[in-house]
Amino acid sequence: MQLESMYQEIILDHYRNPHHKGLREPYEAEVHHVNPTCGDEVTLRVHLEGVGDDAVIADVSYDAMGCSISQASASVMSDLVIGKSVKEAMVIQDEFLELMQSRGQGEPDEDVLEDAVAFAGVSKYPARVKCALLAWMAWKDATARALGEAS
Amino acid sequence: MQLESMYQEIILDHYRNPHHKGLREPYEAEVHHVNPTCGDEVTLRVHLEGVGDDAVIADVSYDAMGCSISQASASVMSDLVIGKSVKEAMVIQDEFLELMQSRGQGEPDEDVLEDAVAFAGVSKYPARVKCALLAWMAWKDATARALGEAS
Amino acid sequence: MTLLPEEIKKDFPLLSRTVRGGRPLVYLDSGATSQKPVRVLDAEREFYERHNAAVHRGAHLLAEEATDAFESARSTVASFIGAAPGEIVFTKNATEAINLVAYSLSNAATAGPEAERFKVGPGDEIVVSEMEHHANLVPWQQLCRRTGATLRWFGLTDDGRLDLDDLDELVNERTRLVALTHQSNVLGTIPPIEPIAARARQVGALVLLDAAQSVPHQPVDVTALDVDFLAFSGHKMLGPSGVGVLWGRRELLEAMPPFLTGGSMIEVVRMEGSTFLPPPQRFEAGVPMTAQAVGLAAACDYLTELGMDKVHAHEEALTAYALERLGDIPGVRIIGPTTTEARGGAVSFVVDDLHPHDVGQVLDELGVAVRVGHHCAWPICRRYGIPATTRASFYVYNTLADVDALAEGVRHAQKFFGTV
Amino acid sequence: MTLLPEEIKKDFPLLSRTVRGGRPLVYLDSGATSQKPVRVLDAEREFYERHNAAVHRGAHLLAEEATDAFESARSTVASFIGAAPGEIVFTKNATEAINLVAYSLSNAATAGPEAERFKVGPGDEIVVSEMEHHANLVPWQQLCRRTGATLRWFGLTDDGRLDLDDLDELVNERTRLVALTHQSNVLGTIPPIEPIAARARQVGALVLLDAAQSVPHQPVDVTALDVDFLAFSGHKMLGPSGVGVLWGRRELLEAMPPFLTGGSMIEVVRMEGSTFLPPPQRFEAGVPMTAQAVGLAAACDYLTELGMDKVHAHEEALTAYALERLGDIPGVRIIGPTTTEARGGAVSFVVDDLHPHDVGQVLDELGVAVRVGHHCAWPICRRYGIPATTRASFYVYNTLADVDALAEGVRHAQKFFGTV
Ligand SMILES: Cc1ncc(COP(=O)(O)O)c(C=O)c1O
Ligand SMILES: Cc1ncc(COP(=O)(O)O)c(C=O)c1O
Repeated sequence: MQLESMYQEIILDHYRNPHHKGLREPYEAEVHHVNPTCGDEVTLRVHLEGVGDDAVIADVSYDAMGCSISQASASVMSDLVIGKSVKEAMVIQDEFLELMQSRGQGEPDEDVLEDAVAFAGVSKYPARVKCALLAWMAWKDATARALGEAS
Repeated sequence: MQLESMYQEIILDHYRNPHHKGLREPYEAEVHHVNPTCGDEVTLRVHLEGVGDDAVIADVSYDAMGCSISQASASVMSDLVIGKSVKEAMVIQDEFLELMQSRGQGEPDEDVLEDAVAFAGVSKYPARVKCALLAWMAWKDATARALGEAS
Repeated sequence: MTLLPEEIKKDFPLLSRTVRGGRPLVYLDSGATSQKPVRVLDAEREFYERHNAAVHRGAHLLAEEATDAFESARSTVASFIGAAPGEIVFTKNATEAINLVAYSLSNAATAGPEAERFKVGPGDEIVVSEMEHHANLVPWQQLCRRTGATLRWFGLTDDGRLDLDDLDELVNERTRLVALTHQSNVLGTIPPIEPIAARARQVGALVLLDAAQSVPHQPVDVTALDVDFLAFSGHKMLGPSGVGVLWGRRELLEAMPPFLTGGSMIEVVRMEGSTFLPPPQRFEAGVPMTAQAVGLAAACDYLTELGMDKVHAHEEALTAYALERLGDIPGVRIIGPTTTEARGGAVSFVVDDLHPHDVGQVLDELGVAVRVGHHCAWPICRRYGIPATTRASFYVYNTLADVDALAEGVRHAQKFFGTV
Repeated sequence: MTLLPEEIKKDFPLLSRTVRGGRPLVYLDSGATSQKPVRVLDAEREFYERHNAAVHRGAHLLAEEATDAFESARSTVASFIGAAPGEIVFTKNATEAINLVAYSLSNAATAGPEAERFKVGPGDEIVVSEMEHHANLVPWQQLCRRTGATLRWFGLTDDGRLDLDDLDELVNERTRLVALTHQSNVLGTIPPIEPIAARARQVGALVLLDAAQSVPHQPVDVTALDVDFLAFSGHKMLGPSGVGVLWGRRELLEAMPPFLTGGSMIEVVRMEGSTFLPPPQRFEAGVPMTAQAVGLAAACDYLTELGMDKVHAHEEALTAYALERLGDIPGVRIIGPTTTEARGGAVSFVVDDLHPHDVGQVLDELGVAVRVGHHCAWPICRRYGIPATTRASFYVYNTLADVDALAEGVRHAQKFFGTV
């Protein structure tokens, strides 16, 4: 059974007990993203401290509706990026994106991705890759907007 | 060779020496018909004497551009209908239409169709049936209009 | 069962394949697209290998044969729904068929006096329902945007039926067209067309049915339905992809302005302007989906031989069984009617504490192909306050054992995620 | 010859059939539609028998495979013309592709600020030419009718070329779009795109090429052509019927309002209104012609293996020979360029005192399939004062012997009708 390789315990844990969930103040940017094929939605806020690439991600808060993969991914993502500089977080995002596009062939760097390595199995299922990326894309969009407003 | 069955001598004669060709006065109705697939055109006038079905077709005159089949058909048609009553001519038209739709299976009545029996071979070629019918349809249309105006 | 699905399955090469590590395929996604019998594939291939040519454009033998094949496909499709061949317009799918009507209405504004009766503008209303597929909703939203007309809609009752309480108010003197699904692809619901069509007649509104899910699954006769337009797709009724149908009442098609323009739909072309052929050619610009029309006719023949009454009865039996088996599972809730009355074989459901994507994933792993999401009818999800559903949909080749596999798969998903 | 047409013919089942009492078929009507190699038919069938499902709509294995097949077909087609996959929109034929752009321009009027730059209205001009196929003429006539814009056109020189004398006057500050054939289906002419596109750039006009006859017959690279849109059909390039392509520059597609609307092209749908996906999905409403896109990709692969340079050289050789053989016949006049310079392989001609229909009939009787009539480009006939032409058009499977059969057939027709 391949199910276990997709739904690793880490993913199910984050799904059942999502971290950083709920919309909080303060924030510089809020975005709403949807997955048009299934209707999954996320509203996500970013709060930065500092300017430009060196700004620190002080908080990521979100409200999300969706499957286990999209929920767990939002939780893992916020764990990973909160406290990092935008520059560092973008590296993680790139690495995660690459893993998701690897069609099961990726060799994730656990030092960079931490819990997010658990999503390696998802990359074998093209239709679910969008679920795993939903919150990441929302975060990237919100961060770009927050930086745009700061400049 | 099947060509001879389509291009009977009668047809080629009418093609080379079309009867009643040229636009003449007087007339009660003039129509312009085209064959949209090949661009063949006919402008046709009808001159009736009398009213209703019993009116006599005093003249059919036309100007036509097109292939041997459409030219010969216009010539044969005008030969056949001029001098007949509208009622009689409609019977001939029906008979001709039926022959053309017979896909080579029709048994034309030579007493009714006279020279037009020569078109039996054309009915085997669906793309050419429209050529053979062009002038007939124009005549029918013009006659209906002429009667409409008379009433 | 009325049909012998085990026998029928043998006609469908794809259904014998295995998935996900050798599991037999249980295909329960015919609502999205159906599989194709060998006969349909052979008909297309035979056309390409023997008769392929551009239709209505040539005088040589192949062109004659291709034109004959295409026009005889039109006749077959026409008979299948009790229509005349001249009322059948081939499109690429149901979506194009519906857009064709919507654009004809806005094109009427600049199409001259003949098209006057189709003109739509501010103050006019178009009526749809909350259970429409996006294909029968967005084109009307866009028509309203282009013309300034207003979109209104029937709501839904809690048990998945059209709410007709407001019928007389909703469909009124301002209504120009009522566009309704003939069978919901999510709820399975078959709305009562008669009272709606009667009311539309009363106020002089046109009626268009989205028959994408009805023509494949129930006997449909356009002379019995008192409506004006019907749209459906070939790929949902055992036919090829790339072909759909618009049926329209002859006198309407005669008066409607063209939509797509180009070759084969013109009468006379001058640089300064053009005139157009009568229907159906007026609406079929360009070289058409010839082989696909031929394939669709073969699909109609196949279904006719099975008998559409039997097809419907077969699906009713499967639906009844599915409603029962799924209904027995604690935590499963059917979205849509829970009996087979006025209902087709699309069965949507939600599972407590489980997202449809996750249910679908477990089923897929077990070889059971269902669809998850909003099924291109997002407003239904909003209406019932759910993010999405899992949908099983049946066809001639499905068996009771397929339904068992579905129910067992749902239980397995519950166990896997520990929700029971 | 550059290609080995006798070998190639073996890949095309239809070409081995006989016609009219056992005569071998000489197919010289590829300009209308091409025949299909076994590989294309197999690719379609393999898709139906193994991977058929609705694309972009499902999460099960078949849906994944079908989506992969469809998107990889998009990549193949994109490479074939040097484009990015995201710039390729699948349509049902070239005609729909051109209509898509024409309707996007009129839809811009009500589509919000993003689409502002596409708005067309009174005072604006659209420029075409007198050698356009109806598919690249009537949609622009209709656009002008919908919006009040003015249609203008390039005339033709006596030897079948575009008359560019008025270029700077015709394409001016009022010009919004220039829509031109990239290779005439009647005259064979390949117009000089460069100066026209340069002038269009200068005045800020868009350029659309009707590439229905160029992409199948010559190497086409959209990065080399400085244009905005390209439209072509699968069925003319060895692919299935029912699939065509619109290529558009990404930034334009991004800003263009949708045309056909429905499922798979939406982002969010509410009863009150909807938002749309980025291109290419925005322009692909409904279940697409999936198997046909897969077949078209197989056709691209086949042509790529032959080499488009060689395809072009092969046709040039056939055209040169045809111009020579036909030119030798007293009473035959070529309509279009009489040399192979800037010219493709559509050879139209008239025969003194013989109507094209009659020439075509004799040729058909001899097994030679050509097209007769106005070839969906009626204004060309008016321009040259002729009712119609006979047209031979060549492709990869044609031989010099096919040209001989044509020339002999024309002589036979002259003899039969006694005109020589
Ligand atoms: C030059 C040209 N443009 C456009 C078309 C239209 O192509 P289709 O009928 O496949 O849409 C054709 C072929 O008919 C053509 O030859
Ligand atoms: C009810 C309904 N209407 C319309 C459509 C649209 O059909 P297509 O995508 O084939 O155009 C579908 C299927 O997707 C449907 O289920």
